[in-house]
Amino acid sequence: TSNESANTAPNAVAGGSGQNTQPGKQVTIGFSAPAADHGWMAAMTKNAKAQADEFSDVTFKATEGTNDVNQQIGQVETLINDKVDVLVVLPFDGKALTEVGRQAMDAGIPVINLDRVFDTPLAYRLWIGGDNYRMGVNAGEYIASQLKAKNITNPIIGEVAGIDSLPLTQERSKGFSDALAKAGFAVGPRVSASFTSESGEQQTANLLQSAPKLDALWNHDDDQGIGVMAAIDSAGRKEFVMVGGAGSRNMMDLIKADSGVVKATVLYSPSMASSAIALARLLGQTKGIGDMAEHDIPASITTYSAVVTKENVDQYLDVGFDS
Amino acid sequence: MTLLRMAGIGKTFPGVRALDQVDLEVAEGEVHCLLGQNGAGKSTLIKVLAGAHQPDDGEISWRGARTTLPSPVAALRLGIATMYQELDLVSDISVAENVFLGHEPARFGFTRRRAARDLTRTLMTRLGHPEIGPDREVGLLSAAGQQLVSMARALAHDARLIVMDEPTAALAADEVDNLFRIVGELTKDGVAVLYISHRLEEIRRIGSRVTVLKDGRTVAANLPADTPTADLVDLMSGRKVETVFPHREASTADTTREVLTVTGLSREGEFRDVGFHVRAGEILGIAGLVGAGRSEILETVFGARKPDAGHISVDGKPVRPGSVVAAVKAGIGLAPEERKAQALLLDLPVAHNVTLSSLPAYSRAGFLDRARELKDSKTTLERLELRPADPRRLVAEFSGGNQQKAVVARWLVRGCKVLLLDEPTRGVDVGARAELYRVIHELAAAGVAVVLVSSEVAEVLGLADRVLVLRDGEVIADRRADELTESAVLDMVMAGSAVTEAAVTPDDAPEETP
Amino acid sequence: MTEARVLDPKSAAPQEPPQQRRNLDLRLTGLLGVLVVLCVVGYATRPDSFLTEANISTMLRLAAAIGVVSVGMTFVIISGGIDLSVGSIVALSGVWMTTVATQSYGPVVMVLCALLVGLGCGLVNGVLISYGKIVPFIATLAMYASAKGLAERLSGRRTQVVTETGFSTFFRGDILGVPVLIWMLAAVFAVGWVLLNRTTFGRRTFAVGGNAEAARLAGIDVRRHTALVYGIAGLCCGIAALMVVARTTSGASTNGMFYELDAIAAVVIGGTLLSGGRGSLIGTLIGVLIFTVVGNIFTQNNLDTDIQNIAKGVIIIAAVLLQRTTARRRGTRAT
Amino acid sequence: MTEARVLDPKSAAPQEPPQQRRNLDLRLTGLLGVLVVLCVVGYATRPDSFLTEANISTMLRLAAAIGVVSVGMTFVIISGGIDLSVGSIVALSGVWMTTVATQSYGPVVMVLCALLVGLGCGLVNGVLISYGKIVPFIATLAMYASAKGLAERLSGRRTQVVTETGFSTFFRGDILGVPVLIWMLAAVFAVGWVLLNRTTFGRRTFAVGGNAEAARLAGIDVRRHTALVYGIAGLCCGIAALMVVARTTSGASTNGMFYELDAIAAVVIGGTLLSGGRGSLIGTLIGVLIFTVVGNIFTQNNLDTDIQNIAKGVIIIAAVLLQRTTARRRGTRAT
Ligand SMILES: Nc1ncnc2c1ncn2[C@@H]1O[C@H](COP(=O)(O)OP(=O)(O)OP(=O)(O)O)[C@@H](O)[C@H]1O
Ligand SMILES: Nc1ncnc2c1ncn2[C@@H]1O[C@H](COP(=O)(O)OP(=O)(O)OP(=O)(O)O)[C@@H](O)[C@H]1O
Ligand SMILES: [Mg+2]
Ligand SMILES: [Mg+2]
Repeated sequence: TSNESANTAPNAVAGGSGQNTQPGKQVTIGFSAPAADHGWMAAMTKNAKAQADEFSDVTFKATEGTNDVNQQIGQVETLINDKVDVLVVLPFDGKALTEVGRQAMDAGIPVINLDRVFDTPLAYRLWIGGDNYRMGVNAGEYIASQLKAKNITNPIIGEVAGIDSLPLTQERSKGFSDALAKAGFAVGPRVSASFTSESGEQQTANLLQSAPKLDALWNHDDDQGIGVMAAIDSAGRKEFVMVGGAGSRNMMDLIKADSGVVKATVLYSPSMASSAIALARLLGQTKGIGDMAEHDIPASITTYSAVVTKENVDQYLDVGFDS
Repeated sequence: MTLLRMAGIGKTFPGVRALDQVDLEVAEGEVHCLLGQNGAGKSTLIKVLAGAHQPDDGEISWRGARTTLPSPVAALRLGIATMYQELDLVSDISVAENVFLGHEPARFGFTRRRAARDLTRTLMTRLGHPEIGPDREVGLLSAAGQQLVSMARALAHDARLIVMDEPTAALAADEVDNLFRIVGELTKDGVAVLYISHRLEEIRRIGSRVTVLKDGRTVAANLPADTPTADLVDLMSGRKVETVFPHREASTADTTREVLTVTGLSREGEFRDVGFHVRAGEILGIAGLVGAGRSEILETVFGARKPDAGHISVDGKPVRPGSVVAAVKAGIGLAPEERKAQALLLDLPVAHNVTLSSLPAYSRAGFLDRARELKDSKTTLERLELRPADPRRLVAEFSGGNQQKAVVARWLVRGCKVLLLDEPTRGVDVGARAELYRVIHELAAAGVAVVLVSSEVAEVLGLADRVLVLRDGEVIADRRADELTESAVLDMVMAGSAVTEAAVTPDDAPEETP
Repeated sequence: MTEARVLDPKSAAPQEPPQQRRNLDLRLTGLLGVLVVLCVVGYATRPDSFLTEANISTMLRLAAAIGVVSVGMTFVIISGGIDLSVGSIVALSGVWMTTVATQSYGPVVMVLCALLVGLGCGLVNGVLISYGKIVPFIATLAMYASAKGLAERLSGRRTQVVTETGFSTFFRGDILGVPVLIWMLAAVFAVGWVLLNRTTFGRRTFAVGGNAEAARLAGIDVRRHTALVYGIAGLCCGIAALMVVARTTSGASTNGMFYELDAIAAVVIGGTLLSGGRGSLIGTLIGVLIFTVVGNIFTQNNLDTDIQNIAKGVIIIAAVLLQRTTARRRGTRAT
Repeated sequence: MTEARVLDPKSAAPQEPPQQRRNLDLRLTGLLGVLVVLCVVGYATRPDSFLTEANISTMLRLAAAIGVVSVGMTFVIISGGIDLSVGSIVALSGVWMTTVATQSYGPVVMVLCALLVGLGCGLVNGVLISYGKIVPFIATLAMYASAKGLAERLSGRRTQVVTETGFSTFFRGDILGVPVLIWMLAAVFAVGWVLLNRTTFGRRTFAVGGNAEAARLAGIDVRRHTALVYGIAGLCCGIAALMVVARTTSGASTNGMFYELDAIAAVVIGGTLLSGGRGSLIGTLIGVLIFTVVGNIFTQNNLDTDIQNIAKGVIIIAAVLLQRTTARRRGTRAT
């Protein structure tokens, strides 16, 4: 659980070997992200900072996280005014921050667009992020295979989504229902929580009431997952298979223990923030990635949403974040 | 010529038939007086006339033509301006803004502030109070000052009929004269005045005709102003009421014991070096003009204001200054001047208002004994003739005079050693007033030290044993009441102001114009 | 000009029944009507599951935390104030009681910790407002920001999982077949009701909210009373924190989000005047239940969030219009 | 009665210093002091960048949208109301004007659309409150939910990107070297100030907020006035929506989040009484700037969010205490 791992070092660190670890030119990296109001987002910010601390040649400037795009634009502008060398921006809403990203690029500051994607590649030098659609697909496929294995023909499949008005939630849900449709299944009761354990608990409690019997449940986000688990626990339900999302340490521990409904989680790892900082430094020092033939850093990197199950969980424990 | 005729007016509030078949007729250029006990329906009637309430039945005609008054604007347009009983001013804004509220001088929607200010200055000067500047904040004026602003507003409307609901309740003698002078000027111009007051002598001074309401009905209309007081009272209350001050029973308490001692009390800009003492069973009256600082002194003794200097003690024990809690603990009670702002919880039942200062006595371990609370409140309300004497009714639903009685009732229930009464009879009708006087005497007889502030000099002299005369925040005389006369007191309080000969006692000639 | 005339002076106005009680009752009846209508809708749309024992228990447990917070909020609003910090205090109390250091002392200390943190924050609010003379909106807004920041700092923004099993076993359990949370909700409401309606403290709360100056001149220590009222609200937040932690088996700085809005809405829907001096805890309880039932119906019928939002707005207006009896009565004064 | 007073109107009549004005000035000076202190702190910690033209322009453009919303909120609060729906209205106006259908009509229609949607929502609020007699808190809470839901539905929860270049070019551009957004902020403040302080409409707003019953008896159509005040607030939201869309080049249902709290906080910090009847737009402007500067200082100095929250609470309290002159003046009565 998070309490046990509270004192352990940042779990995901990039750029551990090779020539690129040698100190180079001093680089100032500006970082802007939404409010670190839940575990995953907090892990993103924390990973970024931890990664920056690894390098003696990086000055890290993080702004106050905010969920108001107007505010975030102001902060990115402040960083531009500050003439940072590289910007790492995780926009609250990619489309809304596109213009300010462009502004930075126009001002000669390379922008690394983290996770939520800008509207045009003109606004970033590099995009690195997860694949929300694939995350849904992987969750759907895993659930479909489990149900097929049990020979269930007309399953009731629940979904606890994240904040419904975010594009990422919509993509995840779409991937999920597409994958299920491929198997001939459909999503049954669906609720949307807001990435907090409290909302996860409330929504799940209601969902479990409306579906007296479930065969499977996908929860988009392991932060709210703590609440989802609590609700399942109070309802005393264990007849279904549950799959998590994002990949928190807590959830991985549960998968490893294999004592409850949680059988898997689909990664959407905040380790991408560490990578973003490492790449930002290289951009600032105009270096490339050692193992690639290209001289330059690629324009886009998509992390893979691996499905973590009991079988492979040990391999992923290091990227599990504290929710 | 008849200006206004109201016939068969009826108005029902949930549970109360406030008006029932009321007839009223006002002629041009007359001062028509409306009389009635507390709760008779006077204020309700004038609110109907002002368009603030809609009558359930009856008809209104204005200059011979049937009309309806669906809103205050309609009434104002016809030329009916109203000074309400409960000062309906906006306390956060300036005098000028209040005077011209709703009819601001403006060009294309832009206020002409200079014009409003100048006109206000002229009006306040006409009212004899140029020192109340147009930019002053109304909430910071005394009750009398606010009454003047209300008056100025009525004048600003250039009305044909001005309705005044107890305009003198907050005024002292000199201000009353001032008001009557204005009324005289108005009627000379043919403006009619509908005048409500519980002070019958005023009616004789300025009234032309009298209409009497009782329990929401017109019981007498268009009587001459010189109808004998006894007859009027009889009509209003349906019984004979002793209008003179009741005979003092000798106090049973130890009347030599000094209960309240105040020495060297001062507050910057309000009063200086005020000292007095009140013995058990004694009634101390305080006389003075508006603004002389009487209310401030009472509030300071009560701890509601912190004195700059001075000592207060009760039964020889010093009372921590500036703390109401300490004062109440020491046995001091205050019935404040402004009942709405300072005393009443309008949204709560009367019973809760009455017991508010005595909660510990009505509770055990913090739990209320509600049955006893109701019973005692009811007894007290009945004793004060508060109508309807239903302790569960909300205070907001009572007429002005009855609300005033509820304030006094609070301290009757509490039973204190020192009772400070600031204008306790403001707005109280003749019958109930006699009752209040009797109650005050009974309290004194039971050994309570009473301090009474009243703008009616006759009341101070008639009730008090001793009188303190104040001028500009200083005590200028401290005498036995029977050594003083009304004119002597008025002379004293006005001495130093330019004329004293203009000071008029209430029994003077009915009409006077400057 | 007409002749002077004198009519019969003996006519009397009819006596009338006590107004206040009847109006309150009418208002509450209206509200209850709204709740019943909602339940009928719920039953009509999901006859199989809406009125089951399990669903009712779920709804009540959902209502528990916000219900308890609303009790405190009712006191604050009746006293003429407002408390925007309740959500943050719930978060802070929850985080504090679940930090490793606190958990190691066992369940009793955890419970005490939550209650004391809540009470403490409430009293700080109260003192700032009464002795510091800062308007409630601003003082509690400051507490909102500070308590949230402190909760984030204490928790390092991580969800603190409860490992103390005694705590979970008790608070997540049943007593006589009824969940502990529901007992707690009932108890807080009952105690709150008695305090508000049957004690001098409650009476003074109405007085302070109705007219603070009059209350002061009646000898009530308005400042101390105000401080205590916010203390009560804080304590309620502490109790709610226990409930949220029990339900989610964790404390997090994100707990209690939007509680301030939800609680104020429930209190106001319940007929308590935002300007103070008037209100009822039963109304608040019904208000809380209305919002809970609405949410449950939405989920049970699998509605989209956007439709839910639109419908929520419409339901709020409808609920108020349905219980507008009072507004009409006071119309003459308040229009 | 003194002869002198009556007979000689011009006599000395000691013209007292206008109380009200002086106090307001004192209060505003205190607030301005807070702002200056913050700027000094900003300069001291980041002498290289804080007072640069670029940073000031950034701050002002950031303040623009919330500033305009706060102007409308000031009117509402002075009139004795509250508006919780401003954020949702900003979102709805922004979404509506950026839907493909609207954008195809060109920039003028887009601008009109935002303004009309804002005005319309505001008037609905106003009508519900004044003619429907629903308390402002509840009516605007309902609008908050409904407008948000409608914005989500209209946009399909997708961010609507502005493809209309004319719009972006104008609103993201400069006039005389000053960004259009800053001109707009200045214009809205100037018009608002004149409307509030120099027209009968504005002065009546104070009266309605100070004592609605007195205003009604004075012949003011309080209900129509109230409806209009909320209309103004809605219109301001429409203007703010233009600004947000210009800044983000997109409309989204998540725009305007927490604007209600931020705007109310700025207005109240600025010295406007939440109970109505008293207030100042200049105070509101300073309030908005204080919050903007605080945020900027935090960003510039790279502070942790949790510390920022704690500090924000402390700063709010400090700002209020620093301008407490008024509270002290009224202290004698209000203690
Ligand atoms: N808004 C109201 N709701 C309910 N009852 C009311 C309301 N206003 C007045 N009443 C009732 O109507 C009756 C007449 O009241 P009104 O104020 O007209 O009396 P009044 O003659 O002006 O008395 P006073 O001399 O004390 O001012 C009273 O019984 C009062 O309680
Ligand atoms: N002639 C006046 N008319 C109206 N207001 C005045 C006048 N003179 C002074 N004031 C204002 O009234 C304040 C004091 O009035 P206050 O009512 O407290 O005095 P008071 O002696 O208690 O009179 P009363 O109780 O009869 O109204 C002064 O501070 C001043 O602002
Ligand atoms: Mg009356
Ligand atoms: Mg006085």
